Amino acid sequence: MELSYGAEHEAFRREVVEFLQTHRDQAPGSGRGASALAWQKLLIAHGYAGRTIPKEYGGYGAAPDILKSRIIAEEFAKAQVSPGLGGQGISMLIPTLLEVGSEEQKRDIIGPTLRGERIWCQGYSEPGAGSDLANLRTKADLDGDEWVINGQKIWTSTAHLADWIFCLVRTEPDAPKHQGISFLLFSMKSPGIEIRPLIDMTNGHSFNEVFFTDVRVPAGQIVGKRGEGWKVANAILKHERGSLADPNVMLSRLNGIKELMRSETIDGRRLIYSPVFRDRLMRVEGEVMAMRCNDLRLLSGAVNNADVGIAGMIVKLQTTELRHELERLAIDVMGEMGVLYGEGAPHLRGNGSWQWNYMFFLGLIIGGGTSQIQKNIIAERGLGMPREPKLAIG
Amino acid sequence: MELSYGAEHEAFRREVVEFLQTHRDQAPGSGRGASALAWQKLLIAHGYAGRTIPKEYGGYGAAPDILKSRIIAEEFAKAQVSPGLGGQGISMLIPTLLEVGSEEQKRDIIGPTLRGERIWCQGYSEPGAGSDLANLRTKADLDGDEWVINGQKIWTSTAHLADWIFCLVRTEPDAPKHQGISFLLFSMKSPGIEIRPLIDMTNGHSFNEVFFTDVRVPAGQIVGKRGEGWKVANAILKHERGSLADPNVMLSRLNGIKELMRSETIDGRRLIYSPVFRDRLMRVEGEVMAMRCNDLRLLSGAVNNADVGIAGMIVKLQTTELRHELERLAIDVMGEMGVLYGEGAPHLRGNGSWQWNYMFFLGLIIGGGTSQIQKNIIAERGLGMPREPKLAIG
Amino acid sequence: MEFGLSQEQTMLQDSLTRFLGDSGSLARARVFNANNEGRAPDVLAGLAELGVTGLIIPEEHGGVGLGLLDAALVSEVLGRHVTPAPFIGSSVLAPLALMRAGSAGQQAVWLPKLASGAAVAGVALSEATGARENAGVTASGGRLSGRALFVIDFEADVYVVADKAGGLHLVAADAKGLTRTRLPTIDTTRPVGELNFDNVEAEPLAAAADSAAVVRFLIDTGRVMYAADTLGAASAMIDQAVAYAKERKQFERAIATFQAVKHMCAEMAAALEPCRSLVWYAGHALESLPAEASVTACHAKAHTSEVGTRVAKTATEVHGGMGFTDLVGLHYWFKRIGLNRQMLGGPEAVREDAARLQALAA
Amino acid sequence: MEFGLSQEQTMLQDSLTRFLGDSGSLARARVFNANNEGRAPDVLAGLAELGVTGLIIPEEHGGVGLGLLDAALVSEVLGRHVTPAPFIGSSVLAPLALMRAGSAGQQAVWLPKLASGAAVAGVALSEATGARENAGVTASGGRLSGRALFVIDFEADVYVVADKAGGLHLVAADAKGLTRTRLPTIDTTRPVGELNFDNVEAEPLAAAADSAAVVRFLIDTGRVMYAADTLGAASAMIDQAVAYAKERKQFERAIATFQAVKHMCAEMAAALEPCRSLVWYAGHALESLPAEASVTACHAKAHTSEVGTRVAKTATEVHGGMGFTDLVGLHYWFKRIGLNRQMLGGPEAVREDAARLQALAA
Repeated sequence: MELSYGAEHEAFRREVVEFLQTHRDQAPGSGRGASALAWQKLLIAHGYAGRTIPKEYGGYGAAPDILKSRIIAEEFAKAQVSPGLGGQGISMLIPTLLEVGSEEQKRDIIGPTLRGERIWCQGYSEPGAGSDLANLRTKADLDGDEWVINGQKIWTSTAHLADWIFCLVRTEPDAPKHQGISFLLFSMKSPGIEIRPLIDMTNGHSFNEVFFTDVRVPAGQIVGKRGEGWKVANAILKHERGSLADPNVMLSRLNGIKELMRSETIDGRRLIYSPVFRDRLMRVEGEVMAMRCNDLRLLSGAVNNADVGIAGMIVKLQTTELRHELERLAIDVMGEMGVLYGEGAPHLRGNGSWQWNYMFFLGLIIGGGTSQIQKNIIAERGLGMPREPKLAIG
Repeated sequence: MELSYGAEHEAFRREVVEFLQTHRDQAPGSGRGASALAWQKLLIAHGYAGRTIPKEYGGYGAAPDILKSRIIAEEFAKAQVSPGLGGQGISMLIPTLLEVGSEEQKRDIIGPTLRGERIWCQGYSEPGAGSDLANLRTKADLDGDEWVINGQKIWTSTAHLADWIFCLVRTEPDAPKHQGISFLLFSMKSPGIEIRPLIDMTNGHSFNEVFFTDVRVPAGQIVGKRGEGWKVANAILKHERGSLADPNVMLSRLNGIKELMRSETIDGRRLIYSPVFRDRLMRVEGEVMAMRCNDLRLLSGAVNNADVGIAGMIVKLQTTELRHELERLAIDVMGEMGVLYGEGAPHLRGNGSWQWNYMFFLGLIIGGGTSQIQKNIIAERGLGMPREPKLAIG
Repeated sequence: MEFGLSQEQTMLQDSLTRFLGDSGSLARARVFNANNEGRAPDVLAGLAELGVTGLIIPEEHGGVGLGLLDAALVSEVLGRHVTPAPFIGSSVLAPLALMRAGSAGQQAVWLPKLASGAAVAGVALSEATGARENAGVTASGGRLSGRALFVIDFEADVYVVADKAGGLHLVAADAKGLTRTRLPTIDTTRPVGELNFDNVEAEPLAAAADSAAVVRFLIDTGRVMYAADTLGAASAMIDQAVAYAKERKQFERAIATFQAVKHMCAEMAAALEPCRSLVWYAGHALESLPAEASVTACHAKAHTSEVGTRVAKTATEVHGGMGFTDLVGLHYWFKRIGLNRQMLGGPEAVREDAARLQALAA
Repeated sequence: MEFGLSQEQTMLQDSLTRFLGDSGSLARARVFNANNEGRAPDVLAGLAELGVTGLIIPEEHGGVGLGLLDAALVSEVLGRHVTPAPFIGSSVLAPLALMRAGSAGQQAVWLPKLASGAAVAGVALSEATGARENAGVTASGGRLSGRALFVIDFEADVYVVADKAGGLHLVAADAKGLTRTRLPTIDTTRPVGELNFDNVEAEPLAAAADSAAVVRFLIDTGRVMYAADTLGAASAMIDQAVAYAKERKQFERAIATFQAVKHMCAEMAAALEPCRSLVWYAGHALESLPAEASVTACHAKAHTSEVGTRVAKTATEVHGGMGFTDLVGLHYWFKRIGLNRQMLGGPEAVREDAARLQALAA
């Protein structure tokens, strides 16, 4: 058990801290304006963004080092400075292309995407293909040297901001359902694309529905071969280590509740003196602490290439439920104050973030594999329990 | 909404109270001694036992009146006087015979059973037939005019005290599984019966395993026809209204916790002043109250022949879980004191009943249809959700 | 012995259900939300026609003269339909305050207006159940100062206001020195708000021998009404979840055939069904079993809130991603349950009250 | 950076597992229970041979000189095998008390005996975490009076006793005026008991500058050890439930194919797995992260107890009726978890302690 990062990495941490002190004035706020793009370039140049992406594709070209990545994330978070651009192009398409893209795709696409010059959205989910993603129906027919795409996608975050989409479509309607899918890339400016905002229960617009009507895409804009789209989409899954929720965020939310309990009163009495809420707080703190330790174990397992059993498999299930529970506690602590919501609402605490997260994390419990799917996975892959038997009728 | 029982029934209640005042000195303690049998006779004569069983079969012969039955139960409980003999002969076999027994069976069996002269045990469950009871394997082959029984039963309560058994056996091995079963009656003194105590987690001996080796039973000792045993065993199910747990018992246990919290101390401070335990107590009280109201609704529905939706279907699931939870609260309130167990243990509270019930109600969560089976029933029969599709392989 | 609804009570729920169903409950709530309406005159008119606004008001004042159990049954139906209309404040608590503590003259002025829906009354009671931000109203010489938060049925013509000393007052919405601020909440179907009193003229409701007891009764009654609203909203969510599960296919089968989904639905139904009996009992107890009324009201509110919160989450999960969107609008029910949970005291506060009432707390 | 077990630590767990597996852990516990043995000399001898009794005792006193994380790992394995042997008291807390507060002479007398298993030490610490029945021990002029409840590893030759003032004492089991009473509990694998002191001669453990701090450290350490025991017992229950579900058939299929059963198992595993990391961290913190040690120990104890209790119930349910019987003996684990939950403070008490340590409580 050795929880320090060691001398080399502590030296690296000092470098990062120094960089942040020197350059933090240049850091942008939110959004993707010119300053954000400039900041991204600076980060790439220093290896704080695109760190392990080869130089020839526009990255920094460092060898993978999980601890250094973690240090970068920690220090940027601590300094409350933008860690550079995110989004599904950077987090999902680039790793996919690195894994299975053609040399030309890597050269043409990774650089602009990494620098934020091309914004992507992801076209996977469909109304009829949620937990059962392979059931997707959006189809692409080859007409000469063009695909003609018809169908609908949903949960397309940033579709309204994106330049391009990476999209799963059914190209071989007669093949078994996992084998008839292809992975296409095309411009969101293509004629025949309609984007409708998908308002969610937070009143927010984080997602969209996207409709395709005879959208024409050059035949070459495919990653992998025809019918290999399922494999392509899953190519990067093996790199995931279940670290959906940063436990440090959870910790800072927890501290937020402590603050609330110190300031919030009922009949003039501060809520920190309510033993019942304090007990709930400590319960949540214990769970947060356990998930932090679990995360340390995962990090260490990744660094040392050690087996961590089911510790990774459970993260999504446990953290989304825990966050939802944590935010709910804050609402209960506030009582009637806790139901206030909406920009500029009088007396609003934390800018409405408690209710927002309470609802958003219910969305995350569902999204990206519902809790039911997660439990199936844990039971089957983690505990070696049998899959459900096949049905008599299909 | 009219919660009084009305004039006629209140008059009946006064009769019961008066009976209890007059005769309570004759009431026996526990066990089945001579005084218990005499008491049972007295109760039958007054219509407080065997109330609706026809006179010709040894009962009192009154018309069914749910409220009167409830009043009898309430007043005997309140007076803490034995309500007469119970057991599976009286609670299950007699109603079954009344429903589907032959005239001869009714005349021969009901009277002695009701009077406590013949004690019965029930042979339904088997090691391989729990939730899936129809899967039972104990077989009876007809050899001349005798059945020859081989196999094993489990969960046979009172087998060690019983004179006779009513037993489900497979008589038609080639029939579909629900149609190959017969319902036999035979003496527990028959050669070839071995009884092994089945010790449970409470350390108690409430159940047994019973082994049959070439047990010979006259062919006529069958209820219903050959192969109709499943129907016979289920004949009385339609009378059940899900009132497994008397909510008044739950209430008295709840009051027991309040007493505990008033007397139990930690660092000299009475636990009634612990807001955290008090909150748990009030939570449980709210649930107990809800189940009491649900029971009132069931009672009223039975009296007035009114539809009560799923209110009956949920009783087993909710009350067993709630009782387990309630007993657990008491243990937590006592802290280290709560783990004491065993006859004569120093400092033992409530004669060990808290731990005993905590464990026993876990048994009841499982027994008589696990919580999983209960949920299936609620979903399918209560909410109209489809049954699980058939499997491809059987 | 009859623990259940009378034929009249069932008919009351049915006719209200028909009206709200006909007017498209979710659609109406959406419009109410989108337009940020303070009142929905069409809904209010319909409720008045059905006698809902005058439900508990005596016939001589133009009402129907029914009881508080009936009011709870109406509250349930309104919750079930996420109805954007005043009720708990304007049609239950305010009339009750007038009937129990108002003079004959005050009753004669206000009860007919409330019964007909010509006026809406807000109720400022939150501070009597636990004041946030040290809010509270003080009465002095017939005038009120201070502030009241989380006023029920806020878009009103007149307010019933509880002061810190247990007194009750009537204040006109346009009274001089009164500042009104809407407080936007998650639940967009029922406006709540804040009243600031700067030496505002008020009319005391002073006919009761024990005004504090009337306030207590208003709190008990309000808690039962919120419990009933949650009961209705939660049972609507279960119905929607079951229907969706039967419809929605994944992996080539209706998700209702998955044991996990079935059990989620069964657990919701099993937990909620006893709440129905508890709410009935609590509604009945308010007028018929005074010794039990307060404790029962606490438990109805707390327990139904806890179950409702669980149902709201689980029913959303059964809907998968759709439950999270505005497309099916399930969140209207989710949020209604969320508001009900906190109004007149969250579960922890209400349970502590139940303990105090039984002399279990210090 | 390495958050995980070293090769030596894994080997320690493996060799102990082999020994306990070989000696048939459940069978041994059954015999211990049936015979109402106070000690199981064969088990104790085996543990001594493996170095478990002297695990944390310095090599110069005949021990192995390992740390408290190692002790937690051993505790986990003992819980996993419901081992009927002293450990938390005799091999962890008592040596720790001697090492931190004993004189060189006291250490020289007792540590070798404890290390070799020649002596067993009980520990009376319960009153320092919350006294039941106003129990407690007072020291005066080198003599003890009063009583101590829930003494850990009760069947002992010598006792480490904490008095009300934060002092620690050594008392011989056969000291004059000492009355010992076994307290039968649900868990028949580890005897606890009561000590009554009538002016009993005692030897102070007085070498520490701050004896109360040592007592605090003993409590923290004990809590982590009980958490680890629960972790082991609960993970054994999950393994048994999964194995049983794969084996047991109902409705012509293994019950492991039912989604409800799979999800019960998945929920248990998902809840318990983070406890493993938490227990490791808490074990590590005891000696390496003093600023965090106490709070982490509280959370490890409370959270693991809560999860353990849920696992104990669910794993029993997965076993159906069998889980309730003595036939599979699953209840040995159930009860071990039940005892661990309450020792040195139940979850509520321990969480309140965690709040106080962070200055969150009054």
